Amino acid sequence: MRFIFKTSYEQDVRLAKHGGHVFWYSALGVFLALSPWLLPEYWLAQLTFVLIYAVVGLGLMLLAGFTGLFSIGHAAFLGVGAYTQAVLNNMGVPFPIALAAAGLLSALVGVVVGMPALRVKGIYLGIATLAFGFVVEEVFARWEHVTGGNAGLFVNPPAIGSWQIDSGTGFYFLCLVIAVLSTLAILNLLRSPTGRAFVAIRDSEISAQSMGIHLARYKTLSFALSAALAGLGGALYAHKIQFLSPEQFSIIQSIDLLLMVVIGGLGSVHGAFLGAIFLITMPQLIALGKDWLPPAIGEAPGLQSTVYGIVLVAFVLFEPMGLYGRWLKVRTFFQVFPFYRKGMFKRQKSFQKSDRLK
Amino acid sequence: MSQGAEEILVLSNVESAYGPIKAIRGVSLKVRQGEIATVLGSNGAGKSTILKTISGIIDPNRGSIHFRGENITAKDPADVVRRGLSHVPEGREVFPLLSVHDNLLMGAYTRSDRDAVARDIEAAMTYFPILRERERQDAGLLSGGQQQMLAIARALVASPQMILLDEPSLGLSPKLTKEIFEIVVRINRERGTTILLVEQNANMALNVADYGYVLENGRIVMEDRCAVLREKEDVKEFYLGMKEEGVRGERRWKKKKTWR
Amino acid sequence: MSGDFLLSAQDISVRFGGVLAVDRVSFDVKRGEVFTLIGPNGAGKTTVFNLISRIYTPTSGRIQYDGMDLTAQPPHAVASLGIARTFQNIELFEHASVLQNLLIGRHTHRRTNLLDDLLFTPKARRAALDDREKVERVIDFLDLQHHRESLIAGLPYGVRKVVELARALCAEPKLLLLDEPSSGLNVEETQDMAFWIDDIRREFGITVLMVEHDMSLVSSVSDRVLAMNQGQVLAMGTPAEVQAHPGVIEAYLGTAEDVASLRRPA
Amino acid sequence: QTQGVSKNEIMLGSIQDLSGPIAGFGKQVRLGMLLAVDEINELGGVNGRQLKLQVEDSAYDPKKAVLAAQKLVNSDKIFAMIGHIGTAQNMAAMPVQFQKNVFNFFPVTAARQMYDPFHKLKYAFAATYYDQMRIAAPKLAKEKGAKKVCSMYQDDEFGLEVLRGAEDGLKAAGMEMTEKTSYKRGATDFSSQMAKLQSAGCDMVVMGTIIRETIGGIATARKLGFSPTFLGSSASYTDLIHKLGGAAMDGLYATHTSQHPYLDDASPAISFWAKKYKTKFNEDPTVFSVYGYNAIDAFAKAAQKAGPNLTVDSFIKAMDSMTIPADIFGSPPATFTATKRLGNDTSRLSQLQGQRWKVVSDYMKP
Amino acid sequence: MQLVQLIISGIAQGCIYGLIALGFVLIYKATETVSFAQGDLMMLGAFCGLALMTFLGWPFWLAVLSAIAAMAAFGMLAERAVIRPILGQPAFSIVMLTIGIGYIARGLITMIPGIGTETHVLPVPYKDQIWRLGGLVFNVEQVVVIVVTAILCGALFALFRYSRIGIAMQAASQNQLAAYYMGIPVKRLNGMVWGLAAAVAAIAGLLLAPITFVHANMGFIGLKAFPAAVVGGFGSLPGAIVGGLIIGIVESLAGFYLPEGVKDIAAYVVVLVMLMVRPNGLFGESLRKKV
Ligand SMILES: Nc1ncnc2c1ncn2[C@@H]1O[C@H](COP(=O)(O)OP(=O)(O)OP(=O)(O)O)[C@@H](O)[C@H]1O
Ligand SMILES: Nc1ncnc2c1ncn2[C@@H]1O[C@H](COP(=O)(O)OP(=O)(O)OP(=O)(O)O)[C@@H](O)[C@H]1O
Ligand SMILES: [Mg+2]
Ligand SMILES: [Mg+2]
Repeated sequence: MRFIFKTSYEQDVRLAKHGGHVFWYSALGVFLALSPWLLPEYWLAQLTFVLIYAVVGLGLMLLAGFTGLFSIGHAAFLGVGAYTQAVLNNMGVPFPIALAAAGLLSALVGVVVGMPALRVKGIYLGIATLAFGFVVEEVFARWEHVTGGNAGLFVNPPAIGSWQIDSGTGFYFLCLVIAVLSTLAILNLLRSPTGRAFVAIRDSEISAQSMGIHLARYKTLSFALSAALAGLGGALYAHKIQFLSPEQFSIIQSIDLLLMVVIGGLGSVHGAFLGAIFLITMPQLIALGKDWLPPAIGEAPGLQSTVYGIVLVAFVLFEPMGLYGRWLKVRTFFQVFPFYRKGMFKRQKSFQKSDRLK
Repeated sequence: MSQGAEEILVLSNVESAYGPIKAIRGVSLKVRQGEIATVLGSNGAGKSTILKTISGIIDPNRGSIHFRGENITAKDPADVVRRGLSHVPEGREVFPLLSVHDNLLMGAYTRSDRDAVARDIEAAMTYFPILRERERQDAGLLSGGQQQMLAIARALVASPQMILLDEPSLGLSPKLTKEIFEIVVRINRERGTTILLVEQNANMALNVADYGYVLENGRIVMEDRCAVLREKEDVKEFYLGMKEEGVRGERRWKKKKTWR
Repeated sequence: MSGDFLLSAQDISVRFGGVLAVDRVSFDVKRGEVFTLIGPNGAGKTTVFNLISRIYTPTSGRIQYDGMDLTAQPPHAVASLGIARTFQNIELFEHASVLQNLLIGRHTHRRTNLLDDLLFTPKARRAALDDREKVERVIDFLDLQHHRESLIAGLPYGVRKVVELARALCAEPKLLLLDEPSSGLNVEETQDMAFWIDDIRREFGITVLMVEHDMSLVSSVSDRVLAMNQGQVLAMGTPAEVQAHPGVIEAYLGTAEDVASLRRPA
Repeated sequence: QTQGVSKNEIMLGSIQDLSGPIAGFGKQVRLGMLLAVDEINELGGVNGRQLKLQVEDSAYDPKKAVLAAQKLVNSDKIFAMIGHIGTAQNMAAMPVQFQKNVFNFFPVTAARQMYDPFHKLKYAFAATYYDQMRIAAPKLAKEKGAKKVCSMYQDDEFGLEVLRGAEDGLKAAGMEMTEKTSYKRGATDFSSQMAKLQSAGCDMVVMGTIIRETIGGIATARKLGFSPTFLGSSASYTDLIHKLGGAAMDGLYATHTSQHPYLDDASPAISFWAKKYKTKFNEDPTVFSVYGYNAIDAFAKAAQKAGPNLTVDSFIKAMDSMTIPADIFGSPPATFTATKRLGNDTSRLSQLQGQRWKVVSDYMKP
Repeated sequence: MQLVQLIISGIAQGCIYGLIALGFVLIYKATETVSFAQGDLMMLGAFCGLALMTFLGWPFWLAVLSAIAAMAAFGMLAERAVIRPILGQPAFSIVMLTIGIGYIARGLITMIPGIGTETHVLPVPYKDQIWRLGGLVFNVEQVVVIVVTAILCGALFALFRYSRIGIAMQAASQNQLAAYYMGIPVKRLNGMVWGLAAAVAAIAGLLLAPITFVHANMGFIGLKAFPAAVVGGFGSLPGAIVGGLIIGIVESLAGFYLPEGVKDIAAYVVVLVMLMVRPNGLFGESLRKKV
């Protein structure tokens, strides 16, 4: 059990609350920095994907987890970022500029989508974003001379001047840097007035308003930031996948993104990363597990979606706080060892209340 | 009050917790058929928790609850209501998007006799005429006090054996507060409904109730007939606000920085 | 407008469908006073608060605040003009801790921009520490030290009331609107509340507009009282005057028979 | 040491849609490939090496296809990707493969990109939709004396290829596309599309459609009393059309190369093969099973020819110098060179007659 | 004439959207969650009917009724197994659950060897029949959809407006805690709601099957029904039908008169426009919390 003696307000503002934090996050940092030499190529590629999705997840976490606005069309922002990056990059624009443009353009689109969000809530917002997602997908398909339409678009490796980042390792570090910076930005946000305003809006709009929070402005801002992160993620995604086609940014992708933050644990920054790990490794785990099943089941078509569904349902049932919730329990177990009691995390009965009035 | 009356509600050694936080610790209390009992206690003492545990909203970790001789420990709330135990919760809890009438109808959900229900709804509206005026309005749009009236009326139409009242006077005007207690007493006398009352207005509560319990930090520290409790110095000081000037003046300066 | 008045409502009315919730009500609140609204349930008191905090727009009439037309302001601007409020039914941020709630209360005083926040520049750090200090002062004032880190969802009703008051105080308002500050509090706590309101007015110089049903609290802290009934003004004056007003007794206080009349034969 | 080739094994990979919208086809391709793999392995493999096939599921999602390709290429270390289904999925997976010198062999899609920007690792077998329509559309139009040729196509790359092929073919024959209308994949209502074509007075409609849309479109037209000549691509050359659409589908033309393997086919070879398949998997084979079977078969032939020292280069050398002979399913002979990577660009026409596909033309030359 | 014919087919298609939207609205009204599994339940219903009619050879009516009953039972069972344990958690968890259930339903159906990956025809007696009236063509399959949709909508409307159980369902969705206090058997009602929703889905599936065939992915049409529900005002049963009709007709006309591609996104454009103009839809009530 750890007791922290606080002696100044400064401590509450710091990101690392105690030595343990410093130690473990440094260890993680070292591992990540050495991964290219520790992990086989295949797993490094997966790790890169995880980082990319984590960036997108951070954005969605900000929107859904902290501001309480659920977007079922988030793949659209991912797509805007990806296509912007691809088009600019293929035109020879240096990578950092293209990346910034991808983030900015997505943010701009986010603002546009944020508009209806100012007036609608809950399910209406969900459907608005869903509809928006479909429209954007259609634009990708129709705007052929820019996006290549349904034929798709190849993406050249990222380059700054004549320096091409085409090795897996180089690109991995690129993603790592961006993921770390995004995480820091989100953490900073959460310990400052902007982030608190988001949380306020999530919990009670009327009350937030009476605290002087401009609902429209902050909701739009949340959309913009979230979209910007999705755009950055999209830009990296474009390079990683090297080929873009409109159906990659369909409702399925949007739902995957949503699942990612929910399974990761809504309302926690860790959740974005854990969710990304889940999203990327799950299909691989299913593919691996297939070999242990009798062929009649293991080789049956539809297995993947069945297992995926079962895992999802199991998560919601047994771990509504997501992977992060599970992690907290495990951590507590070790921290208070041997005093962990079974009822410690026992769920009290809880009761649903109308979301329509907020 | 008849001394040997049958005990309708018996809590023995009940302990409830919210996660790791224990809210009540080993509470035992009895309510006799036809009496009004009250639980006093300061903020956070666990009064509401006792009522919630009785009606099954939270499950106790330990102890048992018997209502009319049957064990209702950790039963489904709907089941408890069906046995004739109604609960007027703290904080109104109306159905915001249903009309006032439908709210009352839901109060009588456990009853199947349509005509009797209609009659009781009429009667409830006579207690609170404003409800008749707003019969078709969404309950969520009523003023705070009006919602409180609705919440009480809703429990009345259930025509229960026993009512748990959690701060019924919350947000009501002085006049209505008095009326509410009159109604409570009337119901108790006329219908013989047993009542367990939790109320911040201790003066009122001790006046209308027969028997009282004093709860502190989740434990019952005192219990007696209300007539006796009213005269105790502690009760006078802490719950009825009858203190000497000196004590009050001191309280003002008791705050000191507890730096963590 | 006279400079003494911080707030003045002129002939405000608001209608919801068939209900005339507020009907041509006028009143002025002087700087530094405690002004109380009383009235039976459904009289329109909370609606007056909602008009001031711009949740509703009056059907007719104007509200002047500090020399400007409040009705022309958007809802979110009200707070930055120095008006903070509490709610009758408690509207806290349920999934946040007390400390976070109070920090959100400081929103109108934010000095950093988005970039500062994202990068957590030294300026943002200073602002954060500064806010924290102000918040701690309120915590000390209202004795909330023990609940600093608790989640709102687990607090008893009475503590929540105090937290809501604290949140409003964190905004360092000029005008504080309190909707039934003592409901759900026991006698002792109500007395605390009375002292607090007194201090808020005296020490912080905040003007208080309050809705309250507990007459002991009303008479001990208010300078003036306005009684409403069915949306209209019934009486106005000192607490004693209003309490003696027959209309008020009739509609609101009830006859003065002793509660002991309810006492049951032993 | 070449990736995927060991002393007694050749590691092959494939990505199929096993849980997405065309899981039916994906499954059939897979079974066709398995049949071929087993046959070859039973006969001693390829130069003494057994074939090993690893199949992954893409659920028809390009992102999953990339993940699957990464697994196959970098983790399972395959020598070649065979019969990968879906255009976008192939496009997304190919860069991953080519980085590691892994072939994209006989993908199950008739898109031009499967061979078009040349890459030494690309080998495609199927006449493209574009070519199918470029040749068949004008030919059928002339034959039927159609004045107004129109098109209904799926709003994606597949549908557009059909449309483009038909348009270019018509133009070359001095004709023009009168009217065209599209729908989105998964659409179920084609009434406004058919109304549009009907009011334009079309007497032949080129269908850039797959299965349900082909049936839905034609059924809608029939109900509206609109009966032009319908021409589909090899995407609508499947037994499902008549199984699901019934008699209303009779008269539909479609282009194709391999024939549908009916169990009671007139050709004893096909019938024998079909029965063998059915015995093994307890399912009727379809033309997709044939695609899978042929892909493995062709690979084995080339690998055999490449000799015991199987490397990327030796395989290319073998492929580029051999002719894959015509097979029992009526596929034409295929040849490849160092620059030509499409085995054959001709197709033939079948028509639905009495709820069964009948070949009605030989391989067509423009 | 052309226009009338187009409107007729628009109405028919709109009724299909409306029918599925009814399922969404039903669930929403009674539990305040959005069921993403509705389309997949529909698919299951259709497969169920198919199994009874084709594989077991039951007569049409018997098969239809049994399929509906079976799906209702399935809905209750699913509620019991996966939704009830987390009853009371934020609505969003349940939305996620429905997505999971959708995946499982689709996956399991696909896993049935030889059947799951195929497309099937549901042999209804009125298959491919048409009525001609003047120059207009009425598709009997579609007429059946229109009639059943109207009846179902009326019945559900009456349930929620007049019956005690219907009101209790809404009560439980607005304030579950209070519903418990009133003695409303929230859990049982919840089970009934999901059973009812599954039955409605089954009806939709069976009606739709002759038009779209039966296959594992037929549920995706549900995505078009969301806009229908929103345009009508989520939470309003007549709104679902009207919303469906609007979208059906707009699509039909857009497909004929407007450039290519518009038809496919017409539904979404309509919904976006609607959200700009009337954020709560045509019949949705504008709600604000009173403080
Ligand atoms: N949902 C909850 N989660 C965690 N703790 C809770 C929760 N509800 C109540 N508690 C804790 O349980 C204790 C008892 O609360 P309870 O609401 O029963 O008090 P009360 O006596 O009714 O107070 P009040 O007079 O304010 O209504 C309190 O200390 C409170 O902090
Ligand atoms: N948004 C609204 N829509 C319809 N009616 C409303 C609305 N807001 C308030 N009312 C009505 O206006 C009247 C005044 O309500 P208000 O909340 O101001 O009362 P109040 O004086 O605060 O009463 P209480 O002491 O019970 O809180 C009530 O009858 C209420 O039903
Ligand atoms: Mg309480
Ligand atoms: Mg009020």
